[in-house]
Amino acid sequence: MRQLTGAEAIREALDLCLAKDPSVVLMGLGVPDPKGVFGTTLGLQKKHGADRVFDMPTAENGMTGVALGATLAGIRPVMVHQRLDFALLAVEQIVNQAAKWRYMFGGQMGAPMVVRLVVGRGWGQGTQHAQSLHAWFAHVPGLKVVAPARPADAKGLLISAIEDDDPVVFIEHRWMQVLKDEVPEGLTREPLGKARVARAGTDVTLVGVSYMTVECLRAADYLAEEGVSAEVLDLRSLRPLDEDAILASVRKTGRLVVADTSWAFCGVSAEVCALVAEKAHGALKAAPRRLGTADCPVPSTPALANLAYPRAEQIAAAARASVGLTGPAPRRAAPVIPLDVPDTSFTGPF
Amino acid sequence: MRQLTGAEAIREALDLCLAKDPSVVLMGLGVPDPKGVFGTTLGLQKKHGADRVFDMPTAENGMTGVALGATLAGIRPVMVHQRLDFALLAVEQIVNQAAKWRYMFGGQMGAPMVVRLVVGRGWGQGTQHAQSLHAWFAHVPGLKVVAPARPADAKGLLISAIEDDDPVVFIEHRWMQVLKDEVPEGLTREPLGKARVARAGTDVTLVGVSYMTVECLRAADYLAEEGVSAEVLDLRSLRPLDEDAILASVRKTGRLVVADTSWAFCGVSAEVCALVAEKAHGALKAAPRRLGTADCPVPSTPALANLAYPRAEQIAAAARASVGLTGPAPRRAAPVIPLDVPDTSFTGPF
Amino acid sequence: MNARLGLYRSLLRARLVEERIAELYPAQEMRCPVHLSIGQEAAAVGVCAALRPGDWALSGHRSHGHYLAKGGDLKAMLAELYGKATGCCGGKGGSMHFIDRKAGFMGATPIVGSTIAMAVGAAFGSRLKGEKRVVVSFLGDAAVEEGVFHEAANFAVLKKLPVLFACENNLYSVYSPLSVRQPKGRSIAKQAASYGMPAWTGDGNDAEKTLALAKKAVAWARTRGPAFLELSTYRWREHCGPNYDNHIGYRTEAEFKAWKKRDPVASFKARLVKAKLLDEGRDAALRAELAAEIDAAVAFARESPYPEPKALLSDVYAGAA
Amino acid sequence: MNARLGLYRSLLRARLVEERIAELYPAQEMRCPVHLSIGQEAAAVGVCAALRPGDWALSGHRSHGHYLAKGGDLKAMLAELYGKATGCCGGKGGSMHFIDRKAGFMGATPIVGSTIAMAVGAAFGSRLKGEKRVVVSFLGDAAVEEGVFHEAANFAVLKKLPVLFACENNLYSVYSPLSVRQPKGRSIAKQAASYGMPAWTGDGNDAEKTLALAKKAVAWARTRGPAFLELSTYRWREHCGPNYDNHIGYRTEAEFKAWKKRDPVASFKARLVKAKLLDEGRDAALRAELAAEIDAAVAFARESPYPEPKALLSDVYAGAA
Ligand SMILES: Cc1ncc(C[n+]2csc(CCOP(=O)(O)OP(=O)(O)O)c2C)c(N)n1
Ligand SMILES: Cc1ncc(C[n+]2csc(CCOP(=O)(O)OP(=O)(O)O)c2C)c(N)n1
Ligand SMILES: [Mg+2]
Ligand SMILES: [Mg+2]
Repeated sequence: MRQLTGAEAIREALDLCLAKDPSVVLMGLGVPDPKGVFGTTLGLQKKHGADRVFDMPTAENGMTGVALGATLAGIRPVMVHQRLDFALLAVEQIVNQAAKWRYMFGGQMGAPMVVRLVVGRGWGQGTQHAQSLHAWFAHVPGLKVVAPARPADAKGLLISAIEDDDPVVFIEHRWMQVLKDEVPEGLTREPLGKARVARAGTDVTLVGVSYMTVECLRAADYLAEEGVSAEVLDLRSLRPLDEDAILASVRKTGRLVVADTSWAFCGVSAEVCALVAEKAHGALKAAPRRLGTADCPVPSTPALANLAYPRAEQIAAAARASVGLTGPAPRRAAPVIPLDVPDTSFTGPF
Repeated sequence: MRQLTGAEAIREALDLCLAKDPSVVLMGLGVPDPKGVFGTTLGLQKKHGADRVFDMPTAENGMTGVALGATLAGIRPVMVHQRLDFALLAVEQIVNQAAKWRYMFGGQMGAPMVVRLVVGRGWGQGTQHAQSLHAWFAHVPGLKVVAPARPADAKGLLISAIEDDDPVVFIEHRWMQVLKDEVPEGLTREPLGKARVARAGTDVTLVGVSYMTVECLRAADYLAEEGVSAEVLDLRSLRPLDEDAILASVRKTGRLVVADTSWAFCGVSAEVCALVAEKAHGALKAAPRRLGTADCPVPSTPALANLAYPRAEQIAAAARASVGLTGPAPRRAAPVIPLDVPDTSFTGPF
Repeated sequence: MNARLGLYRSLLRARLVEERIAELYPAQEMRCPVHLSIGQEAAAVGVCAALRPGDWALSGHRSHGHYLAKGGDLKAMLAELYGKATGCCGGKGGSMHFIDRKAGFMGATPIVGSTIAMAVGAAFGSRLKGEKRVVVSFLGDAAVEEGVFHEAANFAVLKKLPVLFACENNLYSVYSPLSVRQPKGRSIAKQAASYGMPAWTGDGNDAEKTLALAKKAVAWARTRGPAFLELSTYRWREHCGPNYDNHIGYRTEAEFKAWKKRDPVASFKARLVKAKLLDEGRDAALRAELAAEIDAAVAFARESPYPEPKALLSDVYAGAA
Repeated sequence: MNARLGLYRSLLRARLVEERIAELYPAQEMRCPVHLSIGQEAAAVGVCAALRPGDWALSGHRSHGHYLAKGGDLKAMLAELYGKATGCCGGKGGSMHFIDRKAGFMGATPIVGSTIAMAVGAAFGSRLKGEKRVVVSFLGDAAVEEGVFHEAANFAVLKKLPVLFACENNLYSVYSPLSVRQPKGRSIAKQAASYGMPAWTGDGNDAEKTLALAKKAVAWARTRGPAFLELSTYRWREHCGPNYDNHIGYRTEAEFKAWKKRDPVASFKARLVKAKLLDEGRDAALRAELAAEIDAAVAFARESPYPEPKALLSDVYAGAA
């Protein structure tokens, strides 16, 4: 199958949805600019017209209200923010209004809109350009939240999100955008609310949120070297959460490690552990373990930022402890690329 | 000891802090008006002057930035929002800015400010006046979050919050404001970060968040009638969380029920369960149970809103199941007051 | 019916409905906050009378008058206040979340200023869909202080959208006078004009004058882009709830009385009587007719069933139970 | 030093520092985004020259010029870009979070518009503390679109606070021209004036003219309340990063060239030469002196240690490790 980057996959999803449904519009700061939101919107204004694909004033809150208001007329807006952090200005509209739009009017209305939130990481982004507050949105009934970890899911979930009749928060990790992987052609959909077994295994369940799935897969490789069979579950959807998939996996493996792109405290990894404790009491042979970003803002300097993110090594270490491997981990060659970029082609500044 | 309502206790805390430290200022919509933010600010402008106790434009976001900016000059602002929901407009300033103000400048700065967020409940408040998003703030390093359940703690925690050098989100439940209870005189402090054993017990731990502690205490009474000894732990502080207190209690009782004023999903109750699973694996003799508001926005009509909140009956039922009581619960007289008010003196409209 | 009489009927109806609400509220059967627009009816009625059927309106916490003037269903309104399944939101909204899609009243929500942006978006979306529709955003004097007004107004002017911002300046936000919120002497309309749209000020207690202005503004909005109306008016009763509250100290009885003299209903009635379009007899008949309608709506609301418990978890997502 | 020469030195220094950053950036040792103000130095320098030592400034993402003009420490600045423990934020901030408390540069953070409110708050707090201080808020042409500008400006005018809003209008927000963000022909300064404060427009590429305007505005702010300056200028290089980007299509090479002709450094130099205050020799000497200072700062930054791992979890709360 042909390979696309995450950004290309997203662009394709947008292009197909814009082509299919004239009600779909795409808006956000920089959408039609030469960089095209990390390449995800390139050429779309030219193809679908400036009425439907457009830039906007720097006014995240008001413009989110504009997007929601447009749904009253049957428009299905896709809004993008180049950093999740900027959308904190818009949570009033997203959480008070859009999330409740159907409920508070007794089901007569609906808010079919997608809010794409790009999560930054690396290259010294710093405290206000690297937050991943998906747990906030997942906390809120009325919203759906997805967080793809690979290009095919980015495409399939985005199409499903755009076609969905409820507001969907689409968590788009900056490092997922640069991953290259197989992506099917055409209007392919991935269901909202379903996790994906990214790798089957029997000894320990590694649950990945967003980009952390990539690290979980690397950790599974490390663990395999030691004969530990790790199952990697890519959550993909954070609300609704695929409880069945999580419970089935931990009932099989009896061990759980959850890796998140945000803080563990009151985060999605807490929810996963709580769910397992509540609904699969006794299934775990060892304590579950959570790995999130360090309990501090993400600092700019690579000397510290590199320490803030859980990496495959730590995930593997948690899994080793969980299965009772107590000896030292096998020594591995130091990583060849700097830790603050997803790969060597990434040279900043964003 | 004399008795005060929660609102009176808060007013006293504010009054004492304003008197003690000329850097403290109190701001918010309606602060000097005749209702005085549910009575919590009555008379304070007259006593401490219009420079330090003042109303503001309807501009939650900008005014939070103003409060943060005032800290640069050594001011210690206390800001109040009559509903937490209104402060969603201000999360950019609270979470991107204030929470990181110390960290991002390498420790040179600090944001000694308190944001009081009143959580609404009852009398048909509806979807946009009854949210309790404390889990959001608790998720964020750099913030402290407290949620008192009784007047004495409201006073002691507020004084500690005002004296603290970091931004503190003070979750002020509307129904706590009308509780009447013993409150010590003078500048009494309760430590940020410490839970409180509201009732000692041996068979099951009931963890209460904010007003839910009141319901837990009622549930403990019910359970006592059946010979079940419930320990009620009032979390009081959500960040930092008093892990030791939680772990000590569940290690003793082996059973855990957590009741929260917000949604369970990705909420504080998830964190408590995850913590116990991680750090006290095997200590629980039964699955932990979470009770939060129903997984929907809080509707206006009492016919539905009454079903949205966990009450003592459900908490007791969860605890009964947890200790293995399988028979029907003893019949209890129907409550004499309507369920959408804290007591009969409360007649709306807010 | 004569158009002027129609306007009067609309005014009187809003008044009588809300007076009935105020009368019934102490029975504690309407268990939700109510923000009455008594005293401000002419603004709502005058603006809505300038609209075409396909036009839309959105509002905020104080939306009773707007809902009624736009043609919202009275029974569904009262049932909503009583929290009933037959309410305009099935009981889920209460007083602060009115809607009547058929009437083009496309929603009210009580976060100050938020629906301003939605109104602008609705106009934007309507234009994209090729619909010639004006959307009215009803807002208060406090709402213009919110950043969302600034952001929405900028976009509306940028895109020349068919929006009418109808601002009822009643001098207060809850109990806070303008003086603690906006600089002395600064005109809301003038500041709105600085965004690049025409802005008019008018007497929001005079339905006919408001209608005349609104006609101009709506015509502008329909063809040229956004317009702004600042309508001065006054809320008679407490910010939220059924009572008078001039004694509590945030405003004077004298101020209230001065405004009460300019009662939008009574003064219009006097004008119609003078114009021989109305007399006491016809007025009494009209009141009786409206009272009967209100009686029926109240009875409907009170007799309607509460929503079933299962409704608690419905309408969270499309298609779900 | 002659005041005019001092101004020139300040301009030139900002230019040379940033050119050095642009030169060194491709080595990938400064691993953080950089928003260079090359081309816009005169605005920063002119405004800061009008301030007293006790005055403060805050800024946003593009703060290098403001930081330097306000007297921020050069070594600490470069060390911050290199992510070092000796940086002005101990490496935790990077280019988008500069601060130098001693110099009165009280912080820059990169959420567009957010520090506007803080600047207003700092002025408010300073007055409460009895300090006679003017606070400058540096902002861009996009920042005025944010609701926070509206809210902060209203409060500043309401309370007559000593704030100067210094808006550098460089025509773009990232790659988005004003035309997609603000209505055609609407003046930022005029709209700002509608809040009730004096607003001036000026040539932001001319340090002396800017200084003259800023003096007026600062004097007003110190005694009468907020003031607004709209300074037209132009960013030479890409929005973020060290390169030129006129080829990518959001603006024309011709536009860039026209602005480059109005180089704030070269044109001021020419003026000083004409006034016989400067000649090539003295200019070269000045450049050499500045280059040496920059060499030393770069060396300092490169040789400084990274923060210790334990710094990751320090500074989250007061008093904690
Ligand atoms: C964002 C937000 N802040 C505060 C409130 C509380 N509040 C409810 S109504 C109101 C007054 C608004 O005043 P105005 O816009 O003038 O309308 P009026 O009540 O006078 O009709 C306020 C502040 C709110 N609902 N939303
Ligand atoms: C709230 C917010 N939205 C978007 C961004 C992304 N962003 C960074 S700089 C910038 C441009 C701002 O333009 P302007 O204020 O004119 O300043 P300039 O870059 O031209 O100096 C934008 C949109 C941001 N940092 N914050
Ligand atoms: Mg008002
Ligand atoms: Mg600009």
